[in-house]
Amino acid sequence: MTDSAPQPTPKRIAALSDPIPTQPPRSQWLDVWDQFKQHRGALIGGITFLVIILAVLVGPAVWWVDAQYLPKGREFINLRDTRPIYVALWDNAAKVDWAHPLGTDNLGRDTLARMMSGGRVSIAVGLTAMLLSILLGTLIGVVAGYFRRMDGVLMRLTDLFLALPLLPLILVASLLFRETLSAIFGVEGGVFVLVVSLIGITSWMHTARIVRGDVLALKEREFILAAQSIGTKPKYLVIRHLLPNVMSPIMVSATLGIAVAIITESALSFLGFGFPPDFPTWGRLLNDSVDRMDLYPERVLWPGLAISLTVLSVNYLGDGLRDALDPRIRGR
Amino acid sequence: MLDQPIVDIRELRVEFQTRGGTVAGVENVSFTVKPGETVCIVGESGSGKSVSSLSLMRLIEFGGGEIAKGQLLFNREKGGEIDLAKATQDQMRKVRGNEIGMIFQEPMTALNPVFTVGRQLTEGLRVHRGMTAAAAEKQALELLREVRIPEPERRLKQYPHELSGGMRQRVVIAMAMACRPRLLIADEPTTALDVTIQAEILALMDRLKRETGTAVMFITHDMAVVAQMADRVVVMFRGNKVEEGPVEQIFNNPQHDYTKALLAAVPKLGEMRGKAAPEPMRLLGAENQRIAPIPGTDQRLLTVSNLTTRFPVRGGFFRRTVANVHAVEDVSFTINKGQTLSLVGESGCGKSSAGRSILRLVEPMGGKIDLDGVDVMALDTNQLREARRDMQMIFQDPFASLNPQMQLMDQVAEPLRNYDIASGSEISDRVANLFDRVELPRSFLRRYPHELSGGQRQRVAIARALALEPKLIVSDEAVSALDVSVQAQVLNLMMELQAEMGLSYLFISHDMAVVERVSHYVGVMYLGRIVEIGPRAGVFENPQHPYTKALMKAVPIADPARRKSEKDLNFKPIPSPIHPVGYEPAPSVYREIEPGHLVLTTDSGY
Amino acid sequence: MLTFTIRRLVLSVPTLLFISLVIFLLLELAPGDPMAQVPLTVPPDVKEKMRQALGLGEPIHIRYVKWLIQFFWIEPQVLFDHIFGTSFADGKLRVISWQTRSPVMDLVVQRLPQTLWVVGVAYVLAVIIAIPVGIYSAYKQYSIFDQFGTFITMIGFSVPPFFTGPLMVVIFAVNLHWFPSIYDTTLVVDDLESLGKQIRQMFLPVMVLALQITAQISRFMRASMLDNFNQDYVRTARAKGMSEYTVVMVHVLRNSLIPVVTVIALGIPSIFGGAIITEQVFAVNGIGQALISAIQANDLPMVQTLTFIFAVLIVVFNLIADVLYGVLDPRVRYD
Amino acid sequence: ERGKDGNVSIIYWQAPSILNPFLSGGTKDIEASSLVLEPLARYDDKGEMVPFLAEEVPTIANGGVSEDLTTITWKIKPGLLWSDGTPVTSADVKFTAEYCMHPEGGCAQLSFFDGVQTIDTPDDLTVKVTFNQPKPNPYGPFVGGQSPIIQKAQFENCLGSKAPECTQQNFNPVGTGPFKVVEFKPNDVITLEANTNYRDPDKPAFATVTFKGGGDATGAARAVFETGEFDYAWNLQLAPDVIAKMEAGGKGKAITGFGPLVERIEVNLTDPSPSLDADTRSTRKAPHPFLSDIRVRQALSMAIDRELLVEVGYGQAGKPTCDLVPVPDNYAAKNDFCFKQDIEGANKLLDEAGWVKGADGVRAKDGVRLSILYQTSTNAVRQDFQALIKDWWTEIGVETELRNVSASVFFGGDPGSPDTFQKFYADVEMYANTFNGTDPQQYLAAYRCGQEPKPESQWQGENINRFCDPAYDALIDELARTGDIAKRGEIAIKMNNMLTKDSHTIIGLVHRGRVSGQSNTLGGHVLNVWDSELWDAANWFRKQGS
Ligand SMILES: Nc1ncnc2c1ncn2[C@@H]1O[C@H](COP(=O)(O)OP(=O)(O)OP(=O)(O)O)[C@@H](O)[C@H]1O
Ligand SMILES: Nc1ncnc2c1ncn2[C@@H]1O[C@H](COP(=O)(O)OP(=O)(O)OP(=O)(O)O)[C@@H](O)[C@H]1O
Ligand SMILES: [Mg+2]
Ligand SMILES: [Mg+2]
Repeated sequence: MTDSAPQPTPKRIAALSDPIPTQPPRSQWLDVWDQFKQHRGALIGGITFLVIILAVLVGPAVWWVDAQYLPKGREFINLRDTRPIYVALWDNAAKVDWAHPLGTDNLGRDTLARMMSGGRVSIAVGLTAMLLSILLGTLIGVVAGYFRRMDGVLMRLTDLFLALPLLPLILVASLLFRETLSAIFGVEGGVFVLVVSLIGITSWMHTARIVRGDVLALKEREFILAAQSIGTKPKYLVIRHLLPNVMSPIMVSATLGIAVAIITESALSFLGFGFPPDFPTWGRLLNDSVDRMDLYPERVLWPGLAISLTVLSVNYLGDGLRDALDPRIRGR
Repeated sequence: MLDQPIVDIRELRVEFQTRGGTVAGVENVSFTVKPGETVCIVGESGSGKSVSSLSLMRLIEFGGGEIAKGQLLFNREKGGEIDLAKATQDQMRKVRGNEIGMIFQEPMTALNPVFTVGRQLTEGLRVHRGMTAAAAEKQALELLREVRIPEPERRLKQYPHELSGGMRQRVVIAMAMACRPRLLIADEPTTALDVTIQAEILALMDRLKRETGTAVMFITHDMAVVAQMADRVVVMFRGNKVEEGPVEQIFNNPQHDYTKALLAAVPKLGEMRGKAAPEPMRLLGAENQRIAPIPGTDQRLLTVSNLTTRFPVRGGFFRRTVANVHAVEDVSFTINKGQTLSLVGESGCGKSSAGRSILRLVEPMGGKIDLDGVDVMALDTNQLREARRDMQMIFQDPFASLNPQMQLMDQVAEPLRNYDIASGSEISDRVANLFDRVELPRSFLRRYPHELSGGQRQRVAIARALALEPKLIVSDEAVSALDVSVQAQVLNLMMELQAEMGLSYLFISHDMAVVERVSHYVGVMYLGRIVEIGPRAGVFENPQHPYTKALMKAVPIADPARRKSEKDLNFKPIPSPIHPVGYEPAPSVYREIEPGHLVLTTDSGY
Repeated sequence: MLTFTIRRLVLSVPTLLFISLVIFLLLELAPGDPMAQVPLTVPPDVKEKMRQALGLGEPIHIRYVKWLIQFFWIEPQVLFDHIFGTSFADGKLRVISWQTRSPVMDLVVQRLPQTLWVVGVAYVLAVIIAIPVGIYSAYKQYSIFDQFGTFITMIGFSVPPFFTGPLMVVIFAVNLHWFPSIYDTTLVVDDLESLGKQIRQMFLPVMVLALQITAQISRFMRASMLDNFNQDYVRTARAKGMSEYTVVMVHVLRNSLIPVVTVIALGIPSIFGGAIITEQVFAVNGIGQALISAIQANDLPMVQTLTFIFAVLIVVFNLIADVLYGVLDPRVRYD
Repeated sequence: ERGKDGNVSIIYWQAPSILNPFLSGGTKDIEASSLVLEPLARYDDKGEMVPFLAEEVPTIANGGVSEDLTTITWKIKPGLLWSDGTPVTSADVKFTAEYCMHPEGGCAQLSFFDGVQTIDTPDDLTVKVTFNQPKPNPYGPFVGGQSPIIQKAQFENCLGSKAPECTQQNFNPVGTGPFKVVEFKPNDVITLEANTNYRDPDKPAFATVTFKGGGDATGAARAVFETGEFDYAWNLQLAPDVIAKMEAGGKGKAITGFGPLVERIEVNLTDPSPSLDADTRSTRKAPHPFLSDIRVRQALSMAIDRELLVEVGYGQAGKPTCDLVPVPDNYAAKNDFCFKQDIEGANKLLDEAGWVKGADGVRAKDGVRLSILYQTSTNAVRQDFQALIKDWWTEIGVETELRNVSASVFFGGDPGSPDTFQKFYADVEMYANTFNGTDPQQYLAAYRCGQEPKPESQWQGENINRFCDPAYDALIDELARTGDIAKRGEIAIKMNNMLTKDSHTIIGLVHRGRVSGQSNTLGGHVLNVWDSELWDAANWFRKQGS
């Protein structure tokens, strides 16, 4: 209602006419986007994240070196432990090779290629685990908030999951499900499903709590009552009225969830649980290189930076989304 | 000296930087306030009333505003005139609270929830008067007495949430008056309050003003309050002052179109005297208005008997029900087809609960509800859903009762979809027709609620309720949150629909003037019971129950000639509706004064 | 309030029992065996005897009940004995760790100081830094300070400790020799010099942890302050002529701290739980490290007890956070 | 002079959790306790036996061992004192045996007391051990770091099921070694001080020892080589380039020694296919579909470049090997048939055997594809090996799937877990194994037919490959009967070859040495791979001028 130009209507005098919005109808998502654009950090974060995703998705098509390729014979000795080319800037004696811009690891595998295929896994894990955790969290939060009777039980369940230790859980789950899963999804697919589900089911609690709180508050809003009085069935009440209105905390949880999942997967790899050894992920690349950190700092730095940058950009994205989705802030 | 104004606002312009560019909250406003005078500033929502007052306090900066132009000359007690628009924040701190006091609209949120009343009261005294804690406390006590708060000693140690709305507003007033400011700014101090409390607060302010000689700048959109309080009136419209003058002149001889329209839109208590049936208001500028009484029929549509709704209060270790909130207690009434029954009463007396109980949105404990032959209480979930096609509800807050995330079209179409009444293009046709019906442009179909003004939203809500072509609409304070002018339009709309479609309304409101305008029958509620019910004329012209009488007395009338005086008011504090489990209240017994006009004889607590 | 607290406490007993059962079953199901660390040169039949000696021969429900009794009945007696010099627990079998054959609780008591020192100091430090930073960023929203603070806190969120940890070790311990790379638990702080040593050896892990925690709390603080700056009572306070300092540091702060304090309380269990990765990286012999090594050694009684204590802390501090909320916010009264 | 050199600090990245070697099989615990507890005799760095508490090592020659090999008689040095000042007597020795042999005690070193029938103590300084059958190698009990002597007075009430309750004793055993425990923080740090009652008045040179545990090998190496915070670091399983780089730090150097530890690939001779039911899978009921073909096994071995493996994984601390028993000389076959990688030969061999490459490059015969699941424990070097070997095997048309399992699961014998090395639900697996002391008899005897892990034995058993050859079993029995050292060597070499060269059941990869880190200022230490590394702690001293 920013415009104040009185609208001349034939029927009513100017003073009493309602101001009619002059702008074309716009969905509130456009508003959100407008506000989002204001947040420079979020914009940069969003773009960075997109670039990273593109790099790991499209990168291998451009940089078609096989991440698993091992040089043969004598070449092996020549090619292993190549430094990134930029090292040549300050160290003439350094072993560098334009064919391996980021160098190779101690077995001669191309670091750039490994970074890209590792990133694909890490980000895929982040995204899917986040989806799972959001799904679970929303479901449990909505049920707990909407159906009073379930509230106590579900909140205690949340306590339980908060208390469960992740590592033994991973061990148990891989004991129980690994063979079945790898029969269904293949070896790597099986581990992927396993890791993703575990991260997912151990990280939904936060979302659930927030969603529950919001649903409790929403339940008191009049439009829910109105929806009931126009005969909306509970199913649609939840889908049409509750869910869209808890989207903003969910979206924020989602961005944080990606970050948490990427870090958790990396931490698991770091502690030696997770994917098979020849299946690079950023966490594993980092973990495997910590030993040689002072010899080949780039092997720690690049995956470390990749993880941090991804998480950082996603966090900024979440920050901006929170501002953009909060009608109080957006209104300003 | 006396003629010299305390404040002289000259060509004030206040701007806000928003995403959509610079917005002027106030475009060009000038007026003065003289010592000992009450200047009322009126205008519709968003006209810049608050912005003007906040600029005067230089608080506007904290809200993102900026005084772009103009002078705010303030006559200081010592040291002559100062232009507040150019004063430093340091200087302002000495003025604020000390020389200018301010009262805000929302008593619920204006106090800091985590500090005691005493602490918040003494703060200003200690800063501005340099008092010791003990002295300030004594002074605070004195202030509380002045604003007539019962048991002031105890209040000092209480937290804001432990006080009722009226008491809180008194605390806010006491705080504003603490340092004996020369100017008191009151920004809609009574809008959020009940009539009875409003009357008391208005009387209190009037007395304080008289006793201390403080000048008052009183902001409101309620013309009745203006008539009650003002010496002079400033009318604002979309950021500009459009008219200014002594109160009688404004009411009797308004010059500007807007002022005229505004006054025409204000329902005045007593206006309907002698008219048999309600009729739409004559609004300025609306041509070819059909002003015809709406008689309705004598056919019964809804019969409610002995309706009782209680909310359990759980407590103790096992969270058993330890008490009940007796929200609705043995209430009976009937509504005829095409007629309106209004329920009036103070906040918390159970009006909404009664309305919701009829739709079984809250589950009543007992009683019978018969809607056109359907025993609503006996229905199961599915049947109830079917039955709700015949009764719909409109809610108070147009901002809260629409889903902010759905297009208007979908919101209005939702009931149609829910009951499979229409499908495909038929839906959009019907929705478009409904929009026509509530006089909304069809271009709004694809818009979202936040793009609309309050009145427009309320029309959407009405359209949604109409979609199912119900027989009964429960309107729970449907117009209370709207500006007077908008309120009048919505009221007229509702009445026109009633005339055309033969709708029945259960009209819930706390505004006596509005109720008088729209009702065929009126029920007065107090503490869960109807204490008096009957034809409008009977209840308004011949009130019998002491509570009804007190209520009538408290209502300010939009006519400066009919001001109320403080001694007319005598309200008792409302007793708690919470009773321990096992408490069985006596049944409601009524005395019939004239045909259909019943007065409660059971002790209602008043 | 009291009823509320007692009620929640009583309700938490079945919850905790259930949690303990779930943990027990989980660990029971987990693959792995306490014999994994015994060299391959020890023949299988000897290993089998060793397993029997650990009590692994007994059926699972008996072991669970035994653990319950030991944890809930005997260990409290030991504590009681320890405090009052009585001897109720004499000769009763306590929860014994398989790795060390000593009571788990003794190990916990031995480990706790390091964890409390490192994680606790990091936490306290983080809180002390985070709150002013949060206040100031909120007060000067979108200022350079706020932007910079946001950036730093985002870094704190985003850079995992398993990256910063080794990085710091290499930079500060290996290359610069400023700090030791290994935490010395035998150091007794009794004079200035040893205090200096203690500070030096705590510095890196505390830094890594504090960065993370500061990030979280200051974000919270900022958001909470921003929420409150928009409240009406702030305007009231200003209208009274209060100085900006009073407005921010008294009126707004007090309100903003309510949710933050509960968040801080909710984070306390993690102090006792230790920071697994940080302790691992910096070789701080704390609880977190005990947990991970117990997991690796399949020391079930130890893992069970540690995770359960952690669960208790989570449940208790959940409750404490709720109660705190009620205490700090006069509007909230539980009954 | 005792105590003149102040403090020495030792770091074991695996932290000791108990100081009673009988209750823990863990090397870390045994080594830590060897600072305090001593056996009657030890192996020295050359694998030869030297007396410690005993006056001399009993042999047939000096009459200490009976001609029929059924008794051995030890003489304790006179005048020995426990660190609490009481004298060491034969009763303590006898008690030690009782302690370990108690049926409920769960003694980890029980195998050292195999066959012990009675122990007599004719006098305070004489112990006579009688075996229930002739023992060609009677130096099991009371010899080496694993079976030291504990004090009777201290452990008297800790027999059997009471053993774990004696926390104080287990954490602070009274011993005869150069140091005694001041404080023991399990899994963390031990502080020790010189034993004032130690038999040599001039030793040890260090007054105190700080024995730190925990962290990882990298951190431990760094602390010795680069920061100089520690004097000695044990078992630095790190890649050679890492160690070399750290050594450049200049504070210390790596020392290596070669025991009988061999990193090998074990071939599963039975079928681990998940489609089989639990009773059949990986048991002798189902022979392996293609690994039972010796030519496939041989080809797998031929494709491996062991020298490269050594270079990538161990450097100075490893040598290529084809054998199961690489040392001591007397027992070592010293095969070299596998040293040269021969991909071509391997391909040819497989071609001859009828395994033909399919379109995907994987060989198959009669619908059986050469597709291998290759598992090992989680460990950086092993994962590098896996990657390399997978690559080589791909070149000979063998498809490989890699799996690494957390060591705590892999080496734990949990019959419920599918991932233990005993269960062997994989086609090949890689790990290292060794034997105690200098005699491989027991080690070789493990491959007896029927001793494989199987459901009936709760998957316990040492014949991991499910090897079964009556000729081999006969050799086992013969070895057990033979006393003559040269003869024993011959038999052992024959057995070694049956498992490696002749059948390629065990594919030796690397003979691994032990790498430890020693500060440049630490003197007097000789790395000993046959016993505890800290065996000579009494001789350690701080080098002057540093
Ligand atoms: N913080 C702000 N940012 C942007 N615009 C503002 C802000 N505050 C007020 N405005 C604009 O200033 C105009 C005047 O607002 P103001 O609050 O003075 O209205 P009002 O007359 O007090 O209305 P009400 O009766 O609803 O209180 C409005 O059009 C509003 O859009
Ligand atoms: N869901 C509920 N649970 C418990 N108590 C309730 C509930 N709804 C209403 N009440 C109580 O019932 C009484 C009547 O409430 P109701 O909302 O019907 O009053 P009202 O007349 O509509 O007031 P207002 O004018 O403020 O809307 C009040 O004391 C209120 O606190
Ligand atoms: Mg206003
Ligand atoms: Mg109401």
